[in-house]
Amino acid sequence: MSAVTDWNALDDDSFRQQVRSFFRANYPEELRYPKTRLRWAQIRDWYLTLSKQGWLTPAWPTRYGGMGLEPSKLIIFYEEIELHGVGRAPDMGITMVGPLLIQNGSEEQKDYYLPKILSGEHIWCQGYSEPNSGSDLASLRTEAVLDGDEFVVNGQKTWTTLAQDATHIFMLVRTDKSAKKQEGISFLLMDVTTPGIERRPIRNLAGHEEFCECFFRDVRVPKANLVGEINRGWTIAKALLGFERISIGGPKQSQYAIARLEELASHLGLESDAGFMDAYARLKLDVLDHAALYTRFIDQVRRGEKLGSDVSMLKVIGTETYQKISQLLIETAGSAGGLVDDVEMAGEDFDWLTSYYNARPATIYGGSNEIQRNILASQVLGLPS
Amino acid sequence: MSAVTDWNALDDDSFRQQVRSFFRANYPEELRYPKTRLRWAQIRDWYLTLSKQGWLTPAWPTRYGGMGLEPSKLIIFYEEIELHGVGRAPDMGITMVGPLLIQNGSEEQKDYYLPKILSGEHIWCQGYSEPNSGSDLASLRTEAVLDGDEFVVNGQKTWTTLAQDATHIFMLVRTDKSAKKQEGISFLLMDVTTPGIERRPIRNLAGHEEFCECFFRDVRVPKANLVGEINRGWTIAKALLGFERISIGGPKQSQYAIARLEELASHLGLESDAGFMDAYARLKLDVLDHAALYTRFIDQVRRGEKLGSDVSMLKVIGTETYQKISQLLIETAGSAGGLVDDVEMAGEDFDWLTSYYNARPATIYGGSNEIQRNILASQVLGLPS
Amino acid sequence: MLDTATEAERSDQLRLLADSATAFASGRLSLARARKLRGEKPEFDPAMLAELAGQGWTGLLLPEELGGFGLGFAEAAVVIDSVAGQLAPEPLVPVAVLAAGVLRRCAAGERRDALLGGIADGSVIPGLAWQNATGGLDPADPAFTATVQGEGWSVSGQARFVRPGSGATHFLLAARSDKGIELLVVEAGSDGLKLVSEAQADGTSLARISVEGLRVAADAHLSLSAADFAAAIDEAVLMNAVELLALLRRMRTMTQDYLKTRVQFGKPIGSFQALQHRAVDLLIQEELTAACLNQAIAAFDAGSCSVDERSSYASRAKARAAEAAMWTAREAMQMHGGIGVTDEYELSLYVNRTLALAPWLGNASAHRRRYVRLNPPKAGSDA
Amino acid sequence: MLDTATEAERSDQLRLLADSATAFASGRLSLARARKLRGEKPEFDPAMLAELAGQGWTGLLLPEELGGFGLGFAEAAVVIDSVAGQLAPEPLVPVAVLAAGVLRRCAAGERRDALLGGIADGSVIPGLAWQNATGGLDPADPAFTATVQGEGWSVSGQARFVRPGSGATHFLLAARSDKGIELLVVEAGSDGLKLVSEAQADGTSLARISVEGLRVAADAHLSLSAADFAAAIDEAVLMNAVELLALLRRMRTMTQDYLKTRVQFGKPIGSFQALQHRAVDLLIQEELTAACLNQAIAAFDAGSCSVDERSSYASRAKARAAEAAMWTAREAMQMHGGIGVTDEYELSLYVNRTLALAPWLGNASAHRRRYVRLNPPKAGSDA
Repeated sequence: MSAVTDWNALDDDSFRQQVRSFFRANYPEELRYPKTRLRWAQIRDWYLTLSKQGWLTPAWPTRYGGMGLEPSKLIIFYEEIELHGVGRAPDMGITMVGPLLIQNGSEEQKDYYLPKILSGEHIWCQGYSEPNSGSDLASLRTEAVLDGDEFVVNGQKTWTTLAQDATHIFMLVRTDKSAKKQEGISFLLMDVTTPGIERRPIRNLAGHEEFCECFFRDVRVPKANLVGEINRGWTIAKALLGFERISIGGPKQSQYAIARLEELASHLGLESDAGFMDAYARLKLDVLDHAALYTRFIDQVRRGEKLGSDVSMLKVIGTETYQKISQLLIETAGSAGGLVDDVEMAGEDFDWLTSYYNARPATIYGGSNEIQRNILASQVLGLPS
Repeated sequence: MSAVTDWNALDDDSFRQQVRSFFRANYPEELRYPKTRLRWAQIRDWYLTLSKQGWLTPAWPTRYGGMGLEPSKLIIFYEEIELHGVGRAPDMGITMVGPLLIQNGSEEQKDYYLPKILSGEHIWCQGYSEPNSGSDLASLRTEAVLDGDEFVVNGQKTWTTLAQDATHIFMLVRTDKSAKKQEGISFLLMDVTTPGIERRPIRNLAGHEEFCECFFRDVRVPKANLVGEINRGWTIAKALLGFERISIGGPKQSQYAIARLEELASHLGLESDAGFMDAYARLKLDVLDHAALYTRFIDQVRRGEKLGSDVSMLKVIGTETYQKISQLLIETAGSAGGLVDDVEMAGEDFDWLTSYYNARPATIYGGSNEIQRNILASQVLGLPS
Repeated sequence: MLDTATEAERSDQLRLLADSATAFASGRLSLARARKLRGEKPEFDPAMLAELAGQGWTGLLLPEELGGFGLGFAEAAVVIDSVAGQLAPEPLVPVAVLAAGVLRRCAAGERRDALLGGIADGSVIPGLAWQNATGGLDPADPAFTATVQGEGWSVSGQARFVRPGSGATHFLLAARSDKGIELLVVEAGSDGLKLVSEAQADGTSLARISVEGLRVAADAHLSLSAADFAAAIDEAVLMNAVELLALLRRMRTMTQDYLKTRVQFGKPIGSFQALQHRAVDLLIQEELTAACLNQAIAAFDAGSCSVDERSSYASRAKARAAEAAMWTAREAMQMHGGIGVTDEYELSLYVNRTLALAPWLGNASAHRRRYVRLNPPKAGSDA
Repeated sequence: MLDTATEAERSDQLRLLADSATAFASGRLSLARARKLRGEKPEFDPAMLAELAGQGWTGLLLPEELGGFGLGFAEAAVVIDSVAGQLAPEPLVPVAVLAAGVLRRCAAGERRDALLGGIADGSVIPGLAWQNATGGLDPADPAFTATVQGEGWSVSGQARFVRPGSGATHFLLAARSDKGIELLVVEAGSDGLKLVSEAQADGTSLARISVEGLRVAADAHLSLSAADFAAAIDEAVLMNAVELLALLRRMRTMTQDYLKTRVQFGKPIGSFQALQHRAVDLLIQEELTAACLNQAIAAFDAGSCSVDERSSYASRAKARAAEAAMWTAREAMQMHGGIGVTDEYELSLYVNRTLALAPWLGNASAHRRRYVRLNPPKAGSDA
């Protein structure tokens, strides 16, 4: 455990060095660069290691048990996570519930929930999307009706990432059906073991179960689980989208995928195939230029500036580049392109379909790329609707 | 001059052979495969040659001086025109005014105008588009107000192909401002020397003048120049779009452009450049498959079936393939790609920018590709608006 | 029969065949069945293959004297379209087109005729083993080598991408010898025949077949010319393109329907112009594919093409169909949003089948390359 | 100066420079002027080039002791952006970046210093002649050959794509010799120097320069290393990318404005989602270009890159800028409809300048290839 607590006082290089050394010394080698999302059973030990180190919540203020990192240090921390290939732990408590409670929660809520996130006792999942409310999230219909000191919740959530590993869920629910759609929504916390909640894993086309559907039938939730004022949930939730908006547009996935492509190509001796090289060159430069654009936005964050709507373009170009790389990977695999998992090619194993599968939802979740383009058209280009 | 007049009685091969021989014997060698639209002064002799042969108006009924070809023969006739690289004469009289008058004109109009088209005395141009009515043609505002026995016309037309070579113009004009936009439009014929008409050539970005703007200030036109009923012009004009809709989607331009690309590539020895070959292969197959699809529609015409809205897809894919080829041509020219007209490359002359320039308006005129996609979406896919 | 029937007669016959194929497919080949067979060993139902044979579909292309129907590729395409559209995992193209196409080009004889008769009645399910481990596509250079040894032959080598693998009753090992192409017929499960399954995206598998000095009796040896061998492969490539067209058409239609019914922001999402235009682009790709395939099928059925022309048609067809199907799969998923990437929704079954069928016998990129290798750009190709 | 100024100081200076460049460009460099100069001989105004020199812009990158300002590429980019944005045909990049960059890398001496001083004050307008007739881009293999002859040199060869051609006061003939790269300085109009103009899309021209056994005196001979020669070319490539960014930004902005004002079907066409999404894609390309160029410029100014790293940055920048500019040109024309392809509307001036500048010193495709040649894919590049 490190004695230093004022991380911001360190110079960038020393800080980076400390983070890197810790990851190298403590993160399990076999979990580096995981191909699919890790389950709680796999990542739990690392979660607790980070917690013990005091590094679980780098962005939280120190008084709540966080590292209190300023933006430039936070960026370094995340860069090192990516460089070392550290897997993503269930982080909804860390990145969403924590900051949200710190901003909007009551003292009781903070005192009760925050320590349990740090300890790993509570694992959170997010209940926003519904079957009929995807791109149009504000049309959500899961309803919470106040009955005495309890809300009675009925409805369905979907695309709930790793709900099967969670102990708690935070939700947007409709508490006023008569109001304009954004104005009748509240933010509610819930123990997933509350009677009336059913979680059903959704198998994706690769055969994995990263998401769940959650069904709510007359689920009774204490009124005290409301965060902020009633019918103000939309505003509360929107305010959270700060750093998240840039991390979804990062170059990590593309860089990882193009490294796989480079390995395959160099193994197959494709440097001398001008056709492959032309296709590869386009994507390589897309990755590099996307990373350059990402750096431009990161510099903005580092300088403490607020990000505008233009940050949406990072997600659009980043995820589409990722998809194109995954397509070229399959194409490069030739007749073997339809084989799953690790596939032997001229004496070495490669896995192209996992990249292809992982790249698919990237343009759908976190606001589909169509929605991002709508935002850019109206808010950045000022085009009329 | 051929003695045979019942062309349809000939078998296809003999007919094709006769057409081919005539073109070979009579069409000026130096005008084959013209790179830009020919002017009247260049093509006049050929127009008169065709006229003398009785072949100027292959689709018109014989009693009006046409060849009266049935669809399958007509297709052969046009195929041979394309194969031989016969330049397009000012054909608005032949393809538009003639058929329109035959269908909708009064006997006086037919007797007066048709022979003059055949003789080359009248050269027609089309006054449909206006500066503010491009894709949304029905919003046109050039107005014709009845004043005694004359219409008084005020307004402006644009994109009037080769109006500077024309003696007459046929126009859509607004005759009822209070009606729904398609329902207040009439079809009017005009001598371009009528006082109040001013034609101004539009120079395009290649420096050529294929189009004109036409200004109308208190132009007085006899009421007798109205074709069909008043306020029925939209319907009359729309009814014409039969064979036109398929010819705009033909493979000729792409085939011509890819032949230029093949010449350049083979001259530069690019068969061994897998990068070039990959890019070329995509476009070559696009050209071939577009031609296959074109043939499917032509077969429909040959069987005498009516074409549906789905014919729009020919224009979309054909013109976009043409554009892509023109881009690859420039790219293949390397450092010389910005040089205009005939450019020497390793001892031979090539012209890539003309293809590039010609390919640009192809996706704009005749209903922009955006409009074509809208049509396909609503009328073929049945997607809601 | 192809020669004598008039165009109108044939088109009537095709319509009848299409009706009966559609009826059979919708009655007997459910998507639920296809879903259930994923990952099974074998991943298809031999009884269903026998049923298809009972319909006459495994012998469609075989001459009547060998128990077949002597029909053409237009007829085969109609049947394959229906079967592929219902995602039936039964290896119709590998058996009835590829293996049968190779066998019927071998010299007549007891062994050959028995195998072909077995294909026609569904009792024989052969897998042709010819591609090497990196997926080489040159029929003149098959994966095995064969030498005469005593009365019989000795075969060695390893082939990959063999369909069917598990579930096959026989393997046809294509081998080089001093004299040309040899075909060694080996029963599945024979001693010395090593089979490893490689799982595909769609829950089917491809086999790796290895043998080392395997003895094969003289009467299990067939031979054919490299050109005939190539011709059979081109036929399978073309019919594989027909399967891909069936898949892409269904993915596109599902998407078209979804665009009309899925409501967001108070409107069907199909009213959004950006999606409309993308949906139109898929339609155009489908029509290009259909036009290209029909042209190729007509040329194959006309029978007047040179070997290279046939290969060119096959490559054009496969290149277009595979590219268009992969494109349609991506766009279909995107336009469906989250549900489009779930296992539960049927689209994913089509996507995964596309992922498996597009690379088989060479992906779009490989076939574009083959096309231009056969037809290099040259000056003066017009005018 | 670059070393000592703080980041904040420099960014203030850049802002001041940008303001003055913008003011000058909008006051003195009208589009009407650019339009009028098309096809003239010379196709630029030497007096205007002298005015640019008067602003200090032709000597921006030259050291102070040679009459320059010793500024960096960030500063040069600011100026070039303003000048290119107004379509000024004056050869700022060819003279102040390419020729000046080559000359300042030659050994000091009277002739060299006089030329550089002349560039800085606008009296000398040299065109570097180095590419062969098919547009080879290898600086180690320039178009001419030179041999020592008596006291002087003899030069032969033909170069193409020389800017400026007409209007140049001097030509710098880059030649191979036994020893390396030689630079022979020849005055325009000299006997034995043959110049043919080739017209470009934008009304400017490129020159072909041929000489056969031309005698050049010893004092008109300069030499530099192949690496230095390449370095100067990379700088011109990067600044050429800056010009392309200026063009594409203006084309995109014109299109954005047009989408807001052009009404069809009772609505601004910018309300149609398909066009919105395409407009967004252009915005993204512009931002990618800007980010890529800024990174390259910073790396050049930092001065810590290897020769290959500099070439890689230059190629990345040119590849992106040329591709994005050509893309933007096409989409801008399409979204404007008919008016977008008229000579009268200003968009066509930008399109034609793009067509001329994108291929100069290698098009996007050539630079992508150079990038991956310098940085071939290899295993283990991450983790």
